[in-house]
Amino acid sequence: MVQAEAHFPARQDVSAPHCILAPDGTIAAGVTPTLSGSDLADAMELMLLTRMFDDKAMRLQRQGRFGTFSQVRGQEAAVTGSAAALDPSRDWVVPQYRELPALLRQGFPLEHFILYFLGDPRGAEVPQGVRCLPLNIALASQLPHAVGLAWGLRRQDQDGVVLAYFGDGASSEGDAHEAMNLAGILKAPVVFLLSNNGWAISTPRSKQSAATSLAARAPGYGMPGILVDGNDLLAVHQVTAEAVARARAGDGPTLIEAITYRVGPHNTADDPSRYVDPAERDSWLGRDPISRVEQYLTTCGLWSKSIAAAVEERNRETVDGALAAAASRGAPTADLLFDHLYADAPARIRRQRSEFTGQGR
Amino acid sequence: MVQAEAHFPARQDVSAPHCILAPDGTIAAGVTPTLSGSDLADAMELMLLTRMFDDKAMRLQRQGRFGTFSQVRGQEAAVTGSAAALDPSRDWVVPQYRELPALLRQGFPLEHFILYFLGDPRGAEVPQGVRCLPLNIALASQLPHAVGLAWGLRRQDQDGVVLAYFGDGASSEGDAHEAMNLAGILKAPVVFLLSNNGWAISTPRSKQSAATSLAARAPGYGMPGILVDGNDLLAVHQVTAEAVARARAGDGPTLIEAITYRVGPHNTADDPSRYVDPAERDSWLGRDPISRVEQYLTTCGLWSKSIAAAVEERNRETVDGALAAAASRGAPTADLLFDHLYADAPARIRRQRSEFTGQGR
Amino acid sequence: MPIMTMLDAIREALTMEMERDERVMVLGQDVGRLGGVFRATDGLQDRFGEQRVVDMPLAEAVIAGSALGLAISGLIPVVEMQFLGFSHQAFHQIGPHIARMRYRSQGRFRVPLTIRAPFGGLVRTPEHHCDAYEAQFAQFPGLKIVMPATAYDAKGLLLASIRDEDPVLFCEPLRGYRLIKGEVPSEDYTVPLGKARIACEGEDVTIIAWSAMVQTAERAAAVLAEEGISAHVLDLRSLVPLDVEGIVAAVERTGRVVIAHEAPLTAGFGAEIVATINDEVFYRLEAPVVRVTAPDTPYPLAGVEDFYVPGVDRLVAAARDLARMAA
Amino acid sequence: MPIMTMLDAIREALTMEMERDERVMVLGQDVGRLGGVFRATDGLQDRFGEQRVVDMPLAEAVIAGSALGLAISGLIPVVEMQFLGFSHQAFHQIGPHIARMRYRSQGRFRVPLTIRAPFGGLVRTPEHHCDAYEAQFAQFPGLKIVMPATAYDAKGLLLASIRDEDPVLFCEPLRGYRLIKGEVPSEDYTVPLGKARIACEGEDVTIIAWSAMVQTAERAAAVLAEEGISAHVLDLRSLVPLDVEGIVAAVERTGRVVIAHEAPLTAGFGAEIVATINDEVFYRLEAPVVRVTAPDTPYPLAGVEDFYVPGVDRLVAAARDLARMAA
Ligand SMILES: Cc1ncc(C[n+]2csc(CCOP(=O)(O)OP(=O)(O)O)c2C)c(N)n1
Ligand SMILES: Cc1ncc(C[n+]2csc(CCOP(=O)(O)OP(=O)(O)O)c2C)c(N)n1
Ligand SMILES: [Mg+2]
Ligand SMILES: [Mg+2]
Repeated sequence: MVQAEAHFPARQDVSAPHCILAPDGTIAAGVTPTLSGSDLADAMELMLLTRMFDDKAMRLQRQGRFGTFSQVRGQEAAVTGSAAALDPSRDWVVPQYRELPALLRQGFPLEHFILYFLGDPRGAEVPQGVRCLPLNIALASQLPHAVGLAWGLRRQDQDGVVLAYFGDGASSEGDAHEAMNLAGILKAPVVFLLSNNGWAISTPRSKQSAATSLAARAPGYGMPGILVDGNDLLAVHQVTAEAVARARAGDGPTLIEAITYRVGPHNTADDPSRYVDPAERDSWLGRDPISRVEQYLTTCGLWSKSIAAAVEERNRETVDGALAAAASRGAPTADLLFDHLYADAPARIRRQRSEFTGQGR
Repeated sequence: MVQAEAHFPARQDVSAPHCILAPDGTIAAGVTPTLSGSDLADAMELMLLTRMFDDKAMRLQRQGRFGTFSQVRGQEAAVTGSAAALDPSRDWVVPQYRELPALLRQGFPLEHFILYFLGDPRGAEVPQGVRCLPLNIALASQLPHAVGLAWGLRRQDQDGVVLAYFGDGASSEGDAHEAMNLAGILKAPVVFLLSNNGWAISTPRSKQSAATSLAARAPGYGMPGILVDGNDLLAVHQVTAEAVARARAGDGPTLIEAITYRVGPHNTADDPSRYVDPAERDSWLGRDPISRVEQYLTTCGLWSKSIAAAVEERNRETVDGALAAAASRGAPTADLLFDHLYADAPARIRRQRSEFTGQGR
Repeated sequence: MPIMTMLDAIREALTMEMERDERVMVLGQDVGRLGGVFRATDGLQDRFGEQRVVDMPLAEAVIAGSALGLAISGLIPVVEMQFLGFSHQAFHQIGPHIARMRYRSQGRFRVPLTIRAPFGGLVRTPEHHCDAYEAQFAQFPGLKIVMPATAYDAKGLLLASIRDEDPVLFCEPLRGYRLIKGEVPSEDYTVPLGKARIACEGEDVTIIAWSAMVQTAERAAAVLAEEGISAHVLDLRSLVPLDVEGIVAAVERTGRVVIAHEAPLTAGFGAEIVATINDEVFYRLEAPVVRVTAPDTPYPLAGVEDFYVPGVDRLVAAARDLARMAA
Repeated sequence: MPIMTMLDAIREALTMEMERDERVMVLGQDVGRLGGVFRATDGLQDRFGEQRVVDMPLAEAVIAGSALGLAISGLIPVVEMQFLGFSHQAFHQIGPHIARMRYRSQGRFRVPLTIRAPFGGLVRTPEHHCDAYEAQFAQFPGLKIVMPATAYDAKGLLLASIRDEDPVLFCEPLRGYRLIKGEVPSEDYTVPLGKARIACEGEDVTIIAWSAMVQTAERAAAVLAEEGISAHVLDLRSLVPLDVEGIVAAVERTGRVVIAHEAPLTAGFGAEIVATINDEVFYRLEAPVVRVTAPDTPYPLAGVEDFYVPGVDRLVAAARDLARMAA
């Protein structure tokens, strides 16, 4: 049903999304993965980093020391594998809110991510040189931005590509339609990465659309649609790298649907026991995206207990360092209501700033 | 590319939409049209009526005696053929603004249509028992209403079907996506009739979407998509009748793309000479939907000069009668700002009513 | 009488009305199995079935727009917008269509539709979850806007809203869901739309507020009382219809007025109240009306929201200054 | 100096700025080959090419939202919303994203984006084409709202808006496109945002207006002058930033104020001006401020729009009553 253009590998079987690395960590003989060597090791380290961070932040949240946030747990391969296909020195990431690995790979500081979820506006700062847009809570509204950004790069003869993330829930929004349709018209260099994790809070994918696959939307926008096993780092990387190459070559956008699963709660405020079938969840725990890579790396001789320990050590330093850096920033002040709202604030705002920063509540 | 469900006739070749009545008025041997006899004659009469009205209203508009409006000229078969598949005693029409034949067939008074375009709010009244929603100017916003209405009928165990019209332009709006997706989920008894007339004001279909066909959107909503020659009354009727039957049987919605052409200006304020290629327009004039039926009816012995004269006479009476009735309503008053806004107007509105109706401008 | 949270009162109203009138349907994101992200619809799907309590796809425009179609078909939809902030995605449906369909069809189609939408700050939610956009909706003729501040009113106003023949935007204060509690009769009762409530009687200065800000005003009144200043608190309950008589009476009583709201100052609904007072009771003002509002900046991240939402201190300071001002 | 219509002045500003700065792009429905449904962009595509003058699909949210992306990439988009009424389809992009992206990225992304949108009545257009929704946008912190009333200002304010580092909603009066004419210098000039203009000096009563309503106010002033009443007309030019000093000076001058706008009364921007006057210059008022506005009903079909939009008569009557009132 999903029809790809002739020159583009067709992977359109909804029942069996494209897969390279089987759940048992083996790959078919004769297949050469597009992600290997130190790039693969880096991707593994990044997935472990965000897994560690997810755990840590959840613990802190339970103690009231971190804000409401959404873990990427279980979806690391979909996010990391796709982001690893980018060149952060020219390509952009446009996130929803569940894509920490992609942000980190682009160079967005973990410290900012932490500050943001501590409720500090300074955490929203996208540092100069980091090619990503801010976290986006209003679902699908980031997709028009992504298309415009990609269009603007092309207009200015830059060869960057934009990788835009959205969820199965977000795919139902009008903005998703309008953005994909415009991207098709403009042949904008954008890759739409739809993380189909089975849920939008408590709403299952089956209630989100009667379409057999969401990638089936692509022909309606004149672009190829690809289904991929979202828990297979190598497959996600491969299809994204191909889509990025097409986009860079001026051949237009691609819609990639990565089939994955949200193994945890929607966010720290959610109680999935009210609506998730534990058997379904457990079956997905058995398809963990990280252990698959671990087994494969081990087979390749690139992973061992000692390497794992060193990685864990580095990651712990990163997490602890970022938490410490965020903590050291000091409490946010009322000035942060006003900073960066206008280039040149009107008089009324300037007056309000002096009133509001002169007093607390 | 457009994939229909197994039990539904597949007519998915974009280059050759489904056609029964050839431009020369012949039909293939052995085909039994679904529209015939007096129903076919009625449809012909209706198309001639709105053609006559289009001409008349355009002349009046040029004299400043009618408001800005959009003719259905050249698209009569797409609108009439689809509406003729409905049972007005239980089915509904949800119009955009270019579907006069469908409104009339449902029983909406031509007098009201005239009043509306004279700027009289009383023309907006949908009489009791007439199953259509008001004309809709805000593009695609009628589609969510259509889905809700269809859903509501089903919920109340009524077997009505909703036929919702929209244009190739409107298909780009987020509302079109959200509505079709919801209809698919609910299996709502609604038929989406996309009149692809090649233009959205000056914007050609090619700039509206990179999709080869707009019917290709249907699989993305889990519904069948059908391409039909929109200037072929019989083919439009057939595919709509099938879609209505499916909807009535509880098998869900259908998207029908009727390929037609806007042979006139977008509306009376438009100057298409700025953007339309006259050769393209002329080629479509040669595919007129009415003369095709005329030739066919003649062959069948159901049309003749005298029948044509009688029909013209009846239609002229209808048009003149409606114009006279509209003219006899008297000038609209300031009360019409307030009538029917609330069931029970708040005090502030009641006060404003007395202020505004006490004085003119 | 049972003591209930505002959330329980809302759920009770929904339950009672679904029980009483089988045309009533509840639809929205996550309202079914989950019972809504705040549990306002908890248990409704078990009780009334999947046909009447419907989990909708993530698409606000069609949630609102299809509810309009349901109303036209003869049903009585109660929509839950997960947050008022996301009603912007349905803005073009709510104002130009839902609020106008009766007018646009010249009375043929009634639209007894209610949109429930939580809003308001101080509960550490993410972006767009707190914004108080009520004034934007007040420019939509045909739409009523209801703003309960107590558990009692939440039930009575919601029942009145659902039964109203015209569309109602029913805004629920997020921070009041569990914190605002009060006596709520278990029987069926309605509170009329368009009638303000005197939350607290006083003689020196009037504080006009709605939704959760009424509680802040009551706390401010308590602080002011200790200082010997008697504050009169008027809870508007609905912005449209606006209880102009109730406002006039409250202004006449004290001659000094503070208006408090969570939305930014400029073009907030406070401006309309100042203008209404100017229109109706100007000569009884002993001092300019004072608006205590958020600044003209976006609702910020949680770490600085305490600076943003007007608190007791700012209300007290404004009321005190007014009360002490020579007439 | 050449005499130009407002429409020509707008086109000239667009042309000059596209000539001067090649980052400037124009995008919207039918802006290319057709030159816009009102011809504001006529000839631009021929001159600057299809890359810089772009016909967009019929989808307002992505027109606005992709323009934000263009701005982030370093370009300067000028969007034409075919009608302000359809900006509701993009409301969730304009307020929560375009107006906030600078803030949301803590200064990283500048948004020098202008949205041009015609609005306003009395030109016999269909539904949703005339509605004056400016007050709804005034609740979006970060967005400037510009409202030219003359051909001179249309050019100078549009150049200033496009050059502004922050997003601007530039509202153009439909009935002024061809009817409003005036001297327009052919050179490059800007009119600063946030500075009101005295359209007509007077001593007895001040009329505050914006956009096409300024012309109605000037006509009313002429009628009043015949009656011996001297009206002062203040053209706000922009609602955000609001020229509070200019308003204060105008109120101080006459002590009596009429505010005129095409939008409905309740929560219209007139309310903010009453409230601002109340805040800043209350004690100089000799009488309550009077709002002359549309009623709280939807913009109607053309046959009754003359009853709806405030006309010279209603302005004259209001100003006359005020001027004759004892202080
Ligand atoms: C426009 C909008 N509507 C509603 C919400 C509330 N909400 C937050 S997350 C969420 C579910 C999102 O599902 P999906 O897009 O699949 O992303 P996931 O959380 O599964 O990664 C909802 C409804 C929102 N943030 N934005
Ligand atoms: C939401 C919205 N945006 C813009 C317009 C202005 N407009 C009126 S008709 C039109 C083109 C419609 O094209 P299409 O849907 O193909 O219908 P057609 O006129 O061809 O029948 C446009 C842009 C509108 N009415 N509504
Ligand atoms: Mg999801
Ligand atoms: Mg069209």
